[in-house]
Amino acid sequence: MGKESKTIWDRLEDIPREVLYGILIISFIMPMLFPIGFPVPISPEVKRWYDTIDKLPNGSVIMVDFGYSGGGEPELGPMAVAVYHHIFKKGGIKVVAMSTSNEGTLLFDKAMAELNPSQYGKQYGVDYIHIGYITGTESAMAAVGKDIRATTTTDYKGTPLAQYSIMDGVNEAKDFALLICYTTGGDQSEGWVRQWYTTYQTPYLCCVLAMMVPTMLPYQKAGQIVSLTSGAQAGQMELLVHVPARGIKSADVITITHLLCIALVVVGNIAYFGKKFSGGKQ
Amino acid sequence: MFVTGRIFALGMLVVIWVFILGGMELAKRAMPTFRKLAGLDALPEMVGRAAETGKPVHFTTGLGELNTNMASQLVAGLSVLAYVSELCARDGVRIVYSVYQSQVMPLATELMKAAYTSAGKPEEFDAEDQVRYMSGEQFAYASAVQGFAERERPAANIMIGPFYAESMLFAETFYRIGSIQLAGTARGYQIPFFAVVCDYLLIAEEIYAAGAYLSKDPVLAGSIRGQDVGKLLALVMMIVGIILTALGSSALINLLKM
Amino acid sequence: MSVVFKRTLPIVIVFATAMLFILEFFVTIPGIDFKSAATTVNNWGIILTAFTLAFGAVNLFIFHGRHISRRTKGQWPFSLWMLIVIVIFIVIGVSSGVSSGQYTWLYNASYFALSATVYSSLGFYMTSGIYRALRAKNIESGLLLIVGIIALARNAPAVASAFPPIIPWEAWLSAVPTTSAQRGIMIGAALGALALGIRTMIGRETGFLGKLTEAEKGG
Amino acid sequence: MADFATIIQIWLAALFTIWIYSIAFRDNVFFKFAEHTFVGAAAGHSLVMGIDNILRIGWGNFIGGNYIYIIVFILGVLLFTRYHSDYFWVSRFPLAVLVGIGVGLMMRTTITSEFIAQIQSTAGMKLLGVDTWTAFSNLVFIIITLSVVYYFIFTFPKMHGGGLGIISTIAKYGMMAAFGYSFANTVLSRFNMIFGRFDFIMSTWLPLPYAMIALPVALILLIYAMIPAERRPWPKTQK
Repeated sequence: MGKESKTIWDRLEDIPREVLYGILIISFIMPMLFPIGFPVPISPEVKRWYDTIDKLPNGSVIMVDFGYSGGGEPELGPMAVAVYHHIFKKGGIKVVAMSTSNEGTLLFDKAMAELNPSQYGKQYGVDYIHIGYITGTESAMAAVGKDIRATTTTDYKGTPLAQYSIMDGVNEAKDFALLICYTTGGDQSEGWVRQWYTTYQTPYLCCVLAMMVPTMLPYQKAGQIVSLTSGAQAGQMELLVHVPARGIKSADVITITHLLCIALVVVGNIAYFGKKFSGGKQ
Repeated sequence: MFVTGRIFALGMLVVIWVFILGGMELAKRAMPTFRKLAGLDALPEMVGRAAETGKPVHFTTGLGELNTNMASQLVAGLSVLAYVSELCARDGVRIVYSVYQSQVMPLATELMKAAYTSAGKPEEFDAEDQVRYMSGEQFAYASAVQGFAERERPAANIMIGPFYAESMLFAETFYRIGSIQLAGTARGYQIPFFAVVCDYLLIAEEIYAAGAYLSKDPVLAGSIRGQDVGKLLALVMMIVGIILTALGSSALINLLKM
Repeated sequence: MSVVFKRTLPIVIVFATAMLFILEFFVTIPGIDFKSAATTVNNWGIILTAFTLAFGAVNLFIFHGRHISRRTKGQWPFSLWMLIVIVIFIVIGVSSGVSSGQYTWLYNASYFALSATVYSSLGFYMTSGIYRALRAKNIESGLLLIVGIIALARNAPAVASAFPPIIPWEAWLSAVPTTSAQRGIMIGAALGALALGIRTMIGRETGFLGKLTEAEKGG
Repeated sequence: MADFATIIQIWLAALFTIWIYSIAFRDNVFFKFAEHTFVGAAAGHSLVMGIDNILRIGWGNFIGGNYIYIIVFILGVLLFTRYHSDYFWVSRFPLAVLVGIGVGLMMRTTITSEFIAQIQSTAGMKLLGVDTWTAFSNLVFIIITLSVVYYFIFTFPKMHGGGLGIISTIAKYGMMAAFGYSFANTVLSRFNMIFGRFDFIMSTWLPLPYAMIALPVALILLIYAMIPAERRPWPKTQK
């Protein structure tokens, strides 16, 4: 087949990737320059997550795993922040955090800077704490579940846990009313089901990258996860908590770029079938 | 003595243990027969196409190391490599294996050499050219493979093993240059990309079956036989449970909760 | 030393350690304190894993050290820079501590920005994959395409607001075909994982032993 | 106004972002530099976090009176014998402990969470006594789950012969639908990540002084770096 025999369908199918990437970049930038403010509907999983936290009795202690890596921060960070807003607004809940990802403590600092807990009068060591990154993923979950102090005696900054009032009477998985995990890794999201839900029946809220949701769905269906959300739903959580931030900001961009994808699929298939029916074999 | 709520699980664990060990013991006496795997059946055709066009076949086993829990996928990939090498040797097609793990190089060289020998053409095997160490870092490896694809435009691309984020990159690049592709991985997050882009697919556990079938290793084949019996048991339990639930009984569910 | 010591003993250790955790979970035997034994071994595991986190850096030093000493064309300056980056991280991380301002600065300036960008760059390849490969060639790929398009449309917040029926459609696709197929795969994979565990415990899966000598292979 | 250190940090992060994205178009020296920084940073960070754990948790336990931890430190050091050509086998002992923990923790719970709990949940699905739509959905669910499990039975070839092949076909349709759903979700994830980087560039970096000038300069340099050396107008290469 020489170049001259190229049909319009061939040309359409062979659009250079640089052109496709260029269109993609433009569809990212345009809505950022000219925000539209598309509405965002709330899905049932996010509502269920919100309600689970809302119904926690006063004085509950919850465990939060900052199990994501920097690569997933744009998606999971906004969700983590929005949920902390909710917890602190509601009040009366103590939040113990740990990390099964080695970037977790740094991302925790980032989230706290964005959140500013002092606006709710919350104090580190009294209302919330981070007991550090613990290696071993599932071993770490199992060890902390059995006995926190046998695993680590300090928080992430190296200060002894004994100096923090929040840790009084908090020793093992049974002391936690709820487990929340934000993660970019299947080892983490599935590990918590195995090491905490299966072993201690701790109610579990799980927030993963959207791409991981499908593989986690069977756990939710079997009741092992109370609510499974993706970080991409952070905008919905921000709306429920009334603290619009990064999550909601992405709604316009996500809409436009997804419409672009749908258009690409349609055009691609028109080219494919056009070629097929115009006797593409030549 | 036994922890309540975990009794059935312990029993099940013992039963599966027996299935797996039993499967291995039986496989030592007679290899189990395998069902057809559509992906494997496509291989002779893919190699044939490469022979017609005179272009090479590219093979990769993805990332993962031999001493981690990804080893079994890597081993499955290597078994397929040995088989494809034999097909290529027979049809006079050049096959190039892109290596990520330096520890795999001697093993792969040995396998491919044996394949060429059994096809009766040991002299046609050129290890330097056909077993290429690309890089031990994910994205450097990915860009090296991409570079190879664009330079040599292989007629066929076969990817079997533990794949990570580079899966989409490979699938897209080889699709663009017109290679016919077979892909298989047991890493759930990557299967969808392969399903979208590649012509033939080995889904999840199918790669282990392919590896065991081609390598004729009784430990692996017997283990798969044991797992199959486990799957049959799961099917029976689900069907009985559904019928009992429909009849208004939760006998099986209560048993499972024991 | 003998094959028994080098090859069999590690497998015995694997078996005994795994068995300790299995027994601790399933049975209680009066007089035997499985829990505290398991807790101790578990915490040992955490420290040992912490040691393994250095493997990546050591491997890079060995591999790229070779490039540097051989002055591999087009590669060795990059190799040298890579090792310098590792050293910078170690020096700042160990001297100031990982929760210090200096380390946070370093992390945010390099690793955080880089890893976030590297993984997002795949979005570009996906776009071109979508355009070129997502075709309704047969029933299978047609199904994939239809479900994919509905999910794509639902994931765009404004589409879901403008056309609300898509919300229950997508919810059904997620709750029924996706969950059920994933569950089928999960049950199979669970058996695969258990079989792998059993093979490891009885010494039929020896990848973790690293390279085997000829005598050891005979076993 | 941000302090000087923060400004440098933002500039570095922004340049790294642009350099990494350039690979989507063509390989070039800036990408190579950023990539090597990435690999080095990942290895360095992981090592540093390992040291943090050894000091904070291991050493903390040791000086807290848990003297048995000295054994762990010795075992930990022995892990590095894997790099020695004669004594590599010594590292097998500590590694065996790690493998044993992993296998034990996995096996004892996988049997429940990924096998029995999934069977239990499927077995409890109601086909009678619910509304028609739920019954239909449950039926579809059950058919797909059962047929996918069936699909992965390999060593009984007769189970897939003749008319029984329909079961595998159904399984494949179910899985393809699931993969379509997963694919769409992956697009969402990756685009969210791209949004994160673009947002950083546009709302954090570009408002800084000189950034608007630096952006086109960086892009021109990148395009230049993508041109193969022999075709560059300047500098002229010898070969």
